[in-house]
Amino acid sequence: MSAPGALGHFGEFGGRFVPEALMPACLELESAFIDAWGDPEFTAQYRTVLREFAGRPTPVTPLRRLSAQLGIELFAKREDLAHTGSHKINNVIGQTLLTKRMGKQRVIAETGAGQHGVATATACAQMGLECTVFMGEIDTERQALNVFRMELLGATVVPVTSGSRTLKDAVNEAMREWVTCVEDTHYCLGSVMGPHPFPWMVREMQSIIGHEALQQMDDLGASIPDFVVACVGGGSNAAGIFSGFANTSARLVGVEAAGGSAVGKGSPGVLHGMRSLLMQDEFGQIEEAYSISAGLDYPGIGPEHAHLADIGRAEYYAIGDDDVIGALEVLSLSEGIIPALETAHAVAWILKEAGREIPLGSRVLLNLSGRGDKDVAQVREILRGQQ
Amino acid sequence: MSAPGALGHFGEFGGRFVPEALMPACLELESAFIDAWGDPEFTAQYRTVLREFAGRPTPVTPLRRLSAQLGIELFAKREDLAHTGSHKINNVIGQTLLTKRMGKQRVIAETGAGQHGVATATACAQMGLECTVFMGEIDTERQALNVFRMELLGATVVPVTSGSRTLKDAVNEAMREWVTCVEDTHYCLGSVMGPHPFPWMVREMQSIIGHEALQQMDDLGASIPDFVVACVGGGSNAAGIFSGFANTSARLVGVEAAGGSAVGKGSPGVLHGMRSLLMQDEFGQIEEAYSISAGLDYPGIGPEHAHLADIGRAEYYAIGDDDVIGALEVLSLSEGIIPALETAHAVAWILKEAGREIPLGSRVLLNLSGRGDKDVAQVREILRGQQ
Amino acid sequence: MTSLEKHLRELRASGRKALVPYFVAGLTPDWITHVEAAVHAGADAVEIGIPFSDPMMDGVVIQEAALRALDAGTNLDSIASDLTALSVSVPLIAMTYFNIFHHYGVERAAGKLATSGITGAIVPDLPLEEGREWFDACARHDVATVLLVAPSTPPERVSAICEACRGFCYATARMAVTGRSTDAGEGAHVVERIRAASDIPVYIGIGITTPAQAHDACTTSDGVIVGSLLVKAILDGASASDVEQMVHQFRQAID
Amino acid sequence: MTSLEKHLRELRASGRKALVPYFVAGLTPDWITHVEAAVHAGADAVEIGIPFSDPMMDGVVIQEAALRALDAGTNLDSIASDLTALSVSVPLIAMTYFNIFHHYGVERAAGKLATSGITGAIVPDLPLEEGREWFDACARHDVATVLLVAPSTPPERVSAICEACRGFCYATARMAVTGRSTDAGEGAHVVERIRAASDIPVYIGIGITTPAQAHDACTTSDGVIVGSLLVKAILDGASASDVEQMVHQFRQAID
Ligand SMILES: Cc1ncc(COP(=O)(O)O)c(C=O)c1O
Ligand SMILES: Cc1ncc(COP(=O)(O)O)c(C=O)c1O
Repeated sequence: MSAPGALGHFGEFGGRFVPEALMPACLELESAFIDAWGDPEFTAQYRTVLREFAGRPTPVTPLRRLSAQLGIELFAKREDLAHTGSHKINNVIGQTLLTKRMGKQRVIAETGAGQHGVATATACAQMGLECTVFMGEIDTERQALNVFRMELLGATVVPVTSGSRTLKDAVNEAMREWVTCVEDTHYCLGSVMGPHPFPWMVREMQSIIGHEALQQMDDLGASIPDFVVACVGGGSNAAGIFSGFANTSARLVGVEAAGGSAVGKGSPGVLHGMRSLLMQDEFGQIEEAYSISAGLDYPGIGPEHAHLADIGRAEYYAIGDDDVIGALEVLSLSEGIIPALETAHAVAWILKEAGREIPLGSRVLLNLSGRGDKDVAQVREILRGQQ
Repeated sequence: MSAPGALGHFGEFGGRFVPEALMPACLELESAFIDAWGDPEFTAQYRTVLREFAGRPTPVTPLRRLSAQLGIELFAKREDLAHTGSHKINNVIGQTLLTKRMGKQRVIAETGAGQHGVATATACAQMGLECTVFMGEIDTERQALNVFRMELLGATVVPVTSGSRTLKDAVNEAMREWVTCVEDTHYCLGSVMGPHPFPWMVREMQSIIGHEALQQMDDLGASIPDFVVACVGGGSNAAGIFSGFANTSARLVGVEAAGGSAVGKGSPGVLHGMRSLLMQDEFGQIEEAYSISAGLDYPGIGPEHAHLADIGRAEYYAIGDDDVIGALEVLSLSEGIIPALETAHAVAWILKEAGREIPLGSRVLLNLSGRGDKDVAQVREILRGQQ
Repeated sequence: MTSLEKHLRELRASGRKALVPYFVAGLTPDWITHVEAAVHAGADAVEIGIPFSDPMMDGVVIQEAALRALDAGTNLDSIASDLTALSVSVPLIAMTYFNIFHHYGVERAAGKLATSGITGAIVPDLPLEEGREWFDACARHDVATVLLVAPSTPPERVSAICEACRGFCYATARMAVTGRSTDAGEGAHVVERIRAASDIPVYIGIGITTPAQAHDACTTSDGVIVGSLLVKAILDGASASDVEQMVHQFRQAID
Repeated sequence: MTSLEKHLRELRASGRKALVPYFVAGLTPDWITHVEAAVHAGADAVEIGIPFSDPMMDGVVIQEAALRALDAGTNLDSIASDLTALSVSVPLIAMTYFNIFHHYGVERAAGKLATSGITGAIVPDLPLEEGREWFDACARHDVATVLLVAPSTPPERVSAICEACRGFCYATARMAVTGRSTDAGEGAHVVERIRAASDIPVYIGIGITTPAQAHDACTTSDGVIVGSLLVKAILDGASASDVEQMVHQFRQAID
């Protein structure tokens, strides 16, 4: 996957649809990123923090029992083992290091379930940056423990009371805040979305997933997989692992939540600084996403994914809530890994398609984007309700 | 730290105080362990599973901001990043592999807070073993989410209604169960306690922590620390990290919970198959431990620690509940790592003693035995109560 | 030159400062009467806010108004049909986010504005670099593309913006979203930069909530935009005559 | 040879099967009367359970009884003092976990047993390998160290155990802790192995809860130990005469 050029376009998607007040900050960020990413000292520091602090490389685990059950050869890239429990930390460490390099002292971020918020608060604590996290009021209630976690890490959590009071509105609010403090504050976006350079920058900062995995598959004697499968909210974990395999023969599969399926149900539109696929009504009003997993509860998708779907390099499928809990149970039981509900969407797709879309005997690499600890209380309630 | 010989004695501690019915199983286990641990194929498999599945090696993180605050050079060995969130997985993977090697199909375990239970259920799921976990009834209520987690992983959780209905009684009950099924069942003890060969075997299976850390400190240019500090419940994480440094000049420090301080308040006694230091009343009745952290809620300590205390090779200190929450907050805020309450005891000791027992400028290695995610709800309640 | 710009240049030439109140279309069933009242009280042009679900540049007041209007079923077509009932002599300028036009189709949207009697459009999330298609469509329909300049905009960018800007140039007084502000803002400074690049009329907006602020703004600018204050009053139940009175106060202050 | 073993060998020689009921010392204030009732009903020896907080080899019944006795303040000294009130003609055998004696001091504990009229001791968590000190102390005080053999004990170990065993050898009928069992158990098999190694009297215990089971056990063994059944009855409020009746039934079954 290549750089999107000065305007940040991926085919007909991407760009930089921001108020003029933010334009200088986006331009500054773009050049700071280009400069830093080309500076071996910076990338070495980024990799050092990821190794020493965040626990990279994460392993690739052969899922032997599930493979035998499904008749495929299944591997998992274990982002659940990264510090704070998901891939989100990779991006956040890159962006906080960049924040310091730009001489800014403060970071703001949006969060849905709280994973990106916790990751951001974590990196800020580690680097001594001030941190404010915007979170929809409904999400602060649903995810009260993550709010507390962020506070323990020294972050200020601001409940967003506008609109649907969930992730989409948290992004709006973070943008509004950013306008007032671009001078000394970096907006640490949590996925491959938003205005250029974010989709590109976040993908680059997540590409370590794919690069590690490519090498690790080789070390396992498994070489190039036939399928690389990841769940897609904004699309950062998918973009990260796809990066390693875009130039291979692997089929790249993104799995959206049916209730937040921007590729499946969306159409081109402009939101949060980007042109991409969005779920919207007939008048262009953005629809609220709904998913059992807060991390996929977003009505859009990163612009590069819209482009990959457009040109057919990646395929996107949707999984409904009903299949998700079962997939979480199967992975837990068969392999001793309780995945995040987000990740469970990708698992569900594999379970469903093994022997169908995925021919028997195929080699499949799952991006295990996060651990399910944050979700077990919710899963317990759901399973109880089913009894 | 060396092998304890055929009777499993560490100085005047250790041994094998079990009912005759269990003696053959202990002997079988001892010889199976000796055989396996001497078999390069087995140890290679053990290391492979730890690497591919559990995410080893865990990094050593320089805690730069806290170091600056304290005037010491502080490092943390990151067992919080191991799969399931603590060092417990190391031991459990070793023992479940051994279970398969012995041709047994089932594993039983005791658990307090649930960490060892979750780790055991995890390894059993991964290897396809049947798993039953004994847990004090009070703990099953306090840690309902961990019960659910074990069930998701396919384990049967048996609430123990005898005695104080906490960890100590769960051990009793697991032993009682083991008597009835030694033929096909392995008892996977969770710490360096119990009858020989457990204290030795578990230490060996945790020694990977210390061996990795020794090398990693060297890689960081930090070489031998002046202090190696770990919290002590049964003592497995401490034994694991001490293993790497016992032959160096490092001072080895174990930190107990004041309410479960077997070295500080205990005297020699026999419980759960071992002779060690125990908290007991004037008639030799075992006292209930009480600690804010369920994982340190044990009235005894592993026999090798009793011996190390006896010969002065390691020092043991106690930290009261009051200092623990503050220490958890400091580490979270300064370094972006929310530790387990157990681990926070070790942190608290360092915070308290920097510039006193720990001379300024000292190099200190903390064993960060586990992550605090399991504890945040409890910490939140406590902090709310304080307001 | 677009009709709007011609009109506004003439207005400036006449020595009169422009007062541009902002209303959220569809906020109340009688929103058209608010527009009429404002014109009656001396508004020189009116901004018609087309509600969008995710108004990134707006503060709480306009957000709430937008959601209320949307809940009432407001959309581009309903607004166009409401506007057929409006007969005022001043220009109307649409203000919304780009997705509304993008989704409607830019050519079709520009045409719709024009046939609805709207002669200008402000799209705060559509920057110069992405606007070409929209600017061209608007040009074809004589809809002036009003662009914004922020306190953070560097001089080179100000020139480029002014070149593409039609009607008037919107000087944002502060680094903030719409809503109440108490400080003086940086409007004068922004106006100065725009003047250095172009002779297009320049109006100050964002955070003008008192007649005194409006007065101050007009010492450098050619006019002011007053939004959240009026929208808040309407959210709180203000009648057309309340609106008339408020606009009147601003009129007096800047004359 | 210890006095206990001499006595039990004589008992066997007389052709009488030994009936050994088990009581938890201090379970009720009048526990001594239960012991007396059992002897009255034909017990040949009595096991005196010294309660321990963590009775690893015991099922729920004896666990509960132990905790109740502990709550009532029972300890080695209080038991010794209670026993001064007991005058029975049969041997008393202490049964407890090693920590009780370890903490008391093994020499002192063995002495205390002896002066309390106890001539044997069963310590199920003290194996051969760790018992030397205790065995020696007991030997000095003529306290017989009764050891257990389990169904899982391999033949070599049986020989070693029998060599250190005094008084009688305790054949555990099943791989289980104390408490109710319904199957026949492996007692006969264990007895056979012990007989092959030694001519010490052999009693079967663990899970003997019906007179019929006791009868069956005595077809191979020299006696039986009956514990949880009696303790359960006492927990449920059985009087001394209830106990007497229960023991009497066992007596009849094995005679
Ligand atoms: C574990 C996990 N996976 C996936 C996602 C979705 O984000 P993205 O699509 O950017 O990877 C999230 C978001 O919170 C997450 O927590
Ligand atoms: C994180 C953590 N640290 C320490 C302990 C204490 O056990 P040990 O002393 O065996 O390391 C536990 C036990 O549950 C634990 O979960």
